[in-house]
Amino acid sequence: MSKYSAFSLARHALDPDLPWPRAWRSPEPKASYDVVIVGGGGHGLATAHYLAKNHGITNVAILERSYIGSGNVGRNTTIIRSNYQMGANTGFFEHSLKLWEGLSHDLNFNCMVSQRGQVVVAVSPVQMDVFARRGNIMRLNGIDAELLDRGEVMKLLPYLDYSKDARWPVCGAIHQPRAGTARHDAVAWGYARSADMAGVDIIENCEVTGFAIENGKVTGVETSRGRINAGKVAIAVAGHTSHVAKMAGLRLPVESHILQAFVTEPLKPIVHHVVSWGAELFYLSQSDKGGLVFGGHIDGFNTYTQRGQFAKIRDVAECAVSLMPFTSRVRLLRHWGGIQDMTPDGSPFICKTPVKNLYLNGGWCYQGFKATPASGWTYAHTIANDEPHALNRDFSLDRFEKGNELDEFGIGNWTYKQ
Amino acid sequence: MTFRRLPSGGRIDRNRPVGFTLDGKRYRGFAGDTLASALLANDVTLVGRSFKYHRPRGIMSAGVEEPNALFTLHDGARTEANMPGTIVDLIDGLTARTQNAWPSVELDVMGINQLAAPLFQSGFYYKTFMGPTKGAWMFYEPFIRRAAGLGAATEAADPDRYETRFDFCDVLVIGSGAAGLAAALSAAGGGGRVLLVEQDSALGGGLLSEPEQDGWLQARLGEIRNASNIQALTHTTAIGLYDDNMVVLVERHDHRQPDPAKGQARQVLTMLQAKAIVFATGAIERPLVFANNDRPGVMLASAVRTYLNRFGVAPTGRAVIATNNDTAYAAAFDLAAQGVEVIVADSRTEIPADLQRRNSIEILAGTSVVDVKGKNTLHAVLDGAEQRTITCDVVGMSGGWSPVVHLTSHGGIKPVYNAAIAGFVPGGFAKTHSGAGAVMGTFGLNAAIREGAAAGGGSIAIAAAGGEDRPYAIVPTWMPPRRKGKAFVDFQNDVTAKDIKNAHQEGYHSVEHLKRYTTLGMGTDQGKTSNIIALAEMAELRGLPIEQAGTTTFRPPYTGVSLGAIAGRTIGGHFRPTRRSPLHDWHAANGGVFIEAGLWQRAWYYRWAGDTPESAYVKEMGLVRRGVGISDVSTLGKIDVQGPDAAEFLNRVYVNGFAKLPVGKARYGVMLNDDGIVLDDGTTTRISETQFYMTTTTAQAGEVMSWLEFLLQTQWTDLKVQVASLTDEWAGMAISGPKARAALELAFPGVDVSDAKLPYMGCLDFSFDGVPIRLLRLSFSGELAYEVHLSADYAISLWEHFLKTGASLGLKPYGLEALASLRIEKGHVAGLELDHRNTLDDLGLGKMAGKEKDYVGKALRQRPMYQAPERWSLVGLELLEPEKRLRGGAILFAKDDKIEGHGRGYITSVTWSVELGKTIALALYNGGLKHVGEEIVCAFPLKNELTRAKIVSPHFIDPEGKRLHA
Amino acid sequence: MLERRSALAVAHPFAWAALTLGEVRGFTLTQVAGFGNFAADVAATAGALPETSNQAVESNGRTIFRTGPHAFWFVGPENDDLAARLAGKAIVTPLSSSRTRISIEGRAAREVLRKGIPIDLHESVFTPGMFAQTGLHHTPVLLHCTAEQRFELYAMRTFALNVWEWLEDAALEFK
Amino acid sequence: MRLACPHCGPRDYSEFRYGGDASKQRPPHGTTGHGTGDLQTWHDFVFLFDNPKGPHLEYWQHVLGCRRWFTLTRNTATNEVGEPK
Repeated sequence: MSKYSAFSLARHALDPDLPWPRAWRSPEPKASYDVVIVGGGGHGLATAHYLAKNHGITNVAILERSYIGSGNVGRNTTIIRSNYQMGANTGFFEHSLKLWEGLSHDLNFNCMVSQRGQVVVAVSPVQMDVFARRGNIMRLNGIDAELLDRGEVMKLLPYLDYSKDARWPVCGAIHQPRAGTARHDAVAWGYARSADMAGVDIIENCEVTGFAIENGKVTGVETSRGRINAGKVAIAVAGHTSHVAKMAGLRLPVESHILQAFVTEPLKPIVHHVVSWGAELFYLSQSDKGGLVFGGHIDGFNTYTQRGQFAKIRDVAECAVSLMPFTSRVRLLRHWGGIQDMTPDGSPFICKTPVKNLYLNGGWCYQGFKATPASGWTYAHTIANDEPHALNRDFSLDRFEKGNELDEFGIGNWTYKQ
Repeated sequence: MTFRRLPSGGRIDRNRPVGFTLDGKRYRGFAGDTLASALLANDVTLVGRSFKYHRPRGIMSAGVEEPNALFTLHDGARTEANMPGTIVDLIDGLTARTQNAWPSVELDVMGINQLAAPLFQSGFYYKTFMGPTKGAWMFYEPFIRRAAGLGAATEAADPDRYETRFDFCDVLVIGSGAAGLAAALSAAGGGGRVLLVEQDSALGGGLLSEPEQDGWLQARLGEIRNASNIQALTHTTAIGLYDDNMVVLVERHDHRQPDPAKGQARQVLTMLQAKAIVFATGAIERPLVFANNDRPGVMLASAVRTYLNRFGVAPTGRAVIATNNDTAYAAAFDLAAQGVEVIVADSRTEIPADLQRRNSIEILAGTSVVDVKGKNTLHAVLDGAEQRTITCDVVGMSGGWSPVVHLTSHGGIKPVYNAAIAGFVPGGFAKTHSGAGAVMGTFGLNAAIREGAAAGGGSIAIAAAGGEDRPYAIVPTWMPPRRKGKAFVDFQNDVTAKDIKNAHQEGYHSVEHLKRYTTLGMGTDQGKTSNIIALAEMAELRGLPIEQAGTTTFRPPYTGVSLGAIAGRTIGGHFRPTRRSPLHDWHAANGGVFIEAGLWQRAWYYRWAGDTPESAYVKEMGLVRRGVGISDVSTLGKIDVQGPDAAEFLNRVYVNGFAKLPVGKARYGVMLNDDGIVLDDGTTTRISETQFYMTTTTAQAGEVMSWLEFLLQTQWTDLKVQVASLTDEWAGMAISGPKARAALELAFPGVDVSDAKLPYMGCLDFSFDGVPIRLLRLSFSGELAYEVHLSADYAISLWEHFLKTGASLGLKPYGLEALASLRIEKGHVAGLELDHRNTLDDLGLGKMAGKEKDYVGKALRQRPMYQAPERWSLVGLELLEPEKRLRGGAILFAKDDKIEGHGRGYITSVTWSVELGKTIALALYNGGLKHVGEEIVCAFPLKNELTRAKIVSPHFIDPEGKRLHA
Repeated sequence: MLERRSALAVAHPFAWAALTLGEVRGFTLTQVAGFGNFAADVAATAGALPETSNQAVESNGRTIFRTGPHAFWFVGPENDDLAARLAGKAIVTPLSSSRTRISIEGRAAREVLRKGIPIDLHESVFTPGMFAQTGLHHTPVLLHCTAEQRFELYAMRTFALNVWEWLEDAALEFK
Repeated sequence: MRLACPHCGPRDYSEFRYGGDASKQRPPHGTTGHGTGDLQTWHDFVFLFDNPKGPHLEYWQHVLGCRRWFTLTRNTATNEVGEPK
């Protein structure tokens, strides 16, 4: 296998007929694996990578219904950050950000991890207090955070609406300099290539149609390409978690919702941070290619259609133009929807299930992409040791029974409102 | 010179010359021109540089599919980048600039990228820029970003105006070519409301480039004008199809130079609800993929024809038409008719006889253009049956046609491959949809008219056009011949045939992987000319039939749409509605300073007390603690609960009992969600056996109302209760302070407001000056206090009455900041204590809950962790270091704790206590009141502060409630 | 001594060629709801009630809107004593202060309303006498077509000035 | 998307508020005691979802209209909406 580098690029430039090797193989499924991962998205691929890298488990198959990365890792707004205040979320997302920081090196694949900083703009003094709590917790957990006053925001983001006409004033902001963006597709490809090199079989166009469960223990999966036996089976199919878990007889605290995302025409650099807004959920950054990439709330009712409602598209465009009036003349090129698992507390699951040797990773709500490395890392640990890592111990299925919710959004038990 | 304006002909208005500039140089065109046609007429052929390699580029098309000829228009705050010159109506004074080139498109320094081109193969950036250190990308990224991005936007706010609107029609016809016109007329014959939309500046579609069909076109346009039930809109693009037949239309008015000061919109976005939709969206011609097919002067054959026939612009010398199908011959014949020497290189070996009979042009069968050399003058290299190089001004290419299936695909129906036309057509239609013309793969004019008429309902006959339909015979040629030189598939993103091969080699097989890995089809043109070629090439490389490779998903919008058009007027001050108290006008006129509280504007503080909130609220608090103040509490949610089961209903939704509340009494109540978390609190008063007056917090008023309606209408339908919002009907004002009763006595002479008549939590309804008044003895501040509720219409009048009659007592208004601070002193929870994460017990209210009765949230509030002793619960804090500050959001630690992690709690609300003369706070703390008296540390690392405080009861003043009962 | 004041006291009504924007003051709005057969009792006092949810009925000097399956709005003159007369016969909630009644008149009226109201306002569809409970700029409104080119909009009082400002802005092109 | 309000008729989606899964049966009022059985029943009712890809019975409120809550069946795979109840 050839290592990617400036040198290898030059070699290929000098000899245009020298073929690049395949980024990952396309093997036929074997009859049996130690671990079968259901879902070739970011989390499933990352899990395979860390199973191999951290635990030496390489007799692993990833079964993907479509092409790898066809789910949410390929349809998000590419933001990475670790500004979470609730219990286990804080450490988990910081671990993720640390993994992001070394990811391109780790994978020998440039994921364009761009730590340009995220600025969340506050619209009231009360919101400044809410942000302060979050920022203080970050700092107390060794995470970078700065509280900015209005003047500092004006310097950093000169293009916001600071006029008297603004519906809500810019009161200040919280800034995480280490937050930023990463090239989403590259994350999937980089993990895939690395896992493949370690010996993991990535099997595309292979849909899981059922689980073989004997005496409360999973022994394999039925697929569109036949039965595959497995010592352990790990679900990582965010967006379709309920559907897949149901095949194993599980009913979950998960609803599938559409979150829309948007990209404009490419422009010369103008927005140099990830900018979020406290008036309504809204976040925008400029991709390396130049497009403004942004999003807002979920549409608010469960659906698998990947088609958004125009009323929500208006809401988000109104946010963009109201916060950043220059965007009025910028043209939207594409909008699309991803199906995400919403949980009643806005936090995910990385855990064992009532079925022995069957593991669950899902319920990512808005934060699936930024969680990818830590999700794979802790899920691999959970699968390898048949018990959670300290970082994901609280991401259990029984937390609602216990009253141990991690309610990051403070919205109560209405998944559709988050 | 390679292009010139013909002395006559075309649809331009030669009596209306128009001046414009490109890169500061002045040019002239005519009304009816596009920027692109005017530039060609001025022989400007080099108009841009490509995204990655900075290769010189010219105008390729005459429509929305243009990948190359992108300009930055206008100046200053109206700057607009990346506009395809092919869809810009030429207006007088238009300023345009070329982009992505420095110092000019002719001498672009970044053209040096072409030398390094072999490095820039697809996916190159995934393979490098990773070293030497971990964060190396942060070093490279700024260079990459600057090189990317095409045009530059302005940071200035957009001065123009945009509108959005809703509309409805019976039949929407999208596209006004022959099929669309026939559909619209046919549909109108049925009597319904017909809307015909055309993205171009004129109706007619492809007919605008066919002079021989002008008679038919003009006749139909006349009929459309005369049909009272057809509305026809030009400059209007259907950008997307959404659920249940909502089509979003964007109408552009730039050509009218709208004046925002006069309310004229630059663009109008219509959310159209159509009962039926006819898609007559036509087809887009594809380029051929051969070496250097991107040189200026290489154009789509149909574009050559459009510039000739519609705009009167022709190549001066020779033209080569390269094709694999019949349609390009029309361009060849029309050029020849204008005296242009034309050579057709047709890759098909068999050419229909009727085409060959026309001996005005030279036709080379079995011959392809394989390369184009030259800079200003082109040299087309022909290979096949004939091998020669032809010097020419223009190469018109036609690789066949791709039906515009974007909109039909938005609804979720995937397009299917039709081998006969070598293109994708709609894979089916919803019941109310139909298609007609080229989008269906129907390329014959009369067939399209017949199809259109049928799609429109077929209620009237549509006249046939002249001439006979000829088949669109194509022998597709996807893969380029093996030649040196870049053969482009996606011109804007510089994706070549080689890049597709590389992607295939590396395993990026799926069409979505191909798109994402190479960026194919992700430019401003959204791959309108390139997508089908690329996926056909990939299918061929994989040895799959094209239909098995599939297409990428078509995403709205069909063409780029300004965010301003989507946002319309719901921006700036109109972003979200502003909600104003009935007393708003008084506050505004009398020194009230407002603060945004959700949608509400509330009086924050008053100038009488100070010029900053910090100075004013303390004075206003003092007023209430020592005298009497009046405050606007109209924003509280107010709900009329009536019916024989009203008491039972409230008994269910509140944790505490309401069934036995006596008439004329108020009670504080707390509601939970089903999950046991506190939803809201407020006071509810029993007006009669069957009527209650409920108040909610300002923030939760809407939620609570909906929740009560939900329970009554869907869950407990056996309860006879009606709820109605009174939030807007009633105004509320709090009269608070030791002199509050005196103030009431002065205001309402003759009304007995004595403690005996109106005790704490009592209610008194009476009429004052003929106006019903509801007087409630409630206290948020902890002082002797009342709330006066009355019809909102009279609010200002009564408020002024209070100020007048209470003047001798020093009665003055106090605002939200003082209101919120007074309640902190009293230890009332609000705002951040009710943050949807806290239980009844967390707020110290657990004892309120009824033991015997059932209530919403009862079961789940018993969950083990909700009952855990280490839950964070409400405490008060006193600052121990007067020179320091307590701040909301500070994290709390026990005295000997290591200052790290999540701490033992946090501060929710802070105020200066007028009463105690020190800073106090409310907080949630691990174990809560068990720790009263302990010294703790408040950490605010964002400001590097550590502050000592003492845990105390949250009831800082009058814990026995003597004042309330005074 | 106590005086009424409109939520639009600071607004400026106008009359342009294409559009007139004004406020109708001095009315009594009574919401009447109930259980079971209450409608019969109400009809006995107040006259025939509308059957449909989109057609207002004029009766005894009042306009009656059926606002819900078991609810009606009566809009009567300023001193209407309907509430008192229905006491005990139905659930009565006086709402006169809660709604601000805005009149929009002129040939541009429908086009101005179309900018914010997501219902079909075509002359052939939304005809005089018809009404709809719908939304404008995220707020609930009741829109009543009183003549071919005249409408009354019942906006929530606390949003009334906002609705007015919104209409004023939407109308600008017809000035 | 357009939803039919049972009182007002078909209206734009923006006039409505979503209320979630209506197929779940709320435990009857008055039956909550202190047992762990209550916890399980309520946990399942509040927190578990069938989340089907296909027909879904759900609540909507015509919040900008007559404020009526109603149920309808919507296909979550297509957003096709059935008649309201």
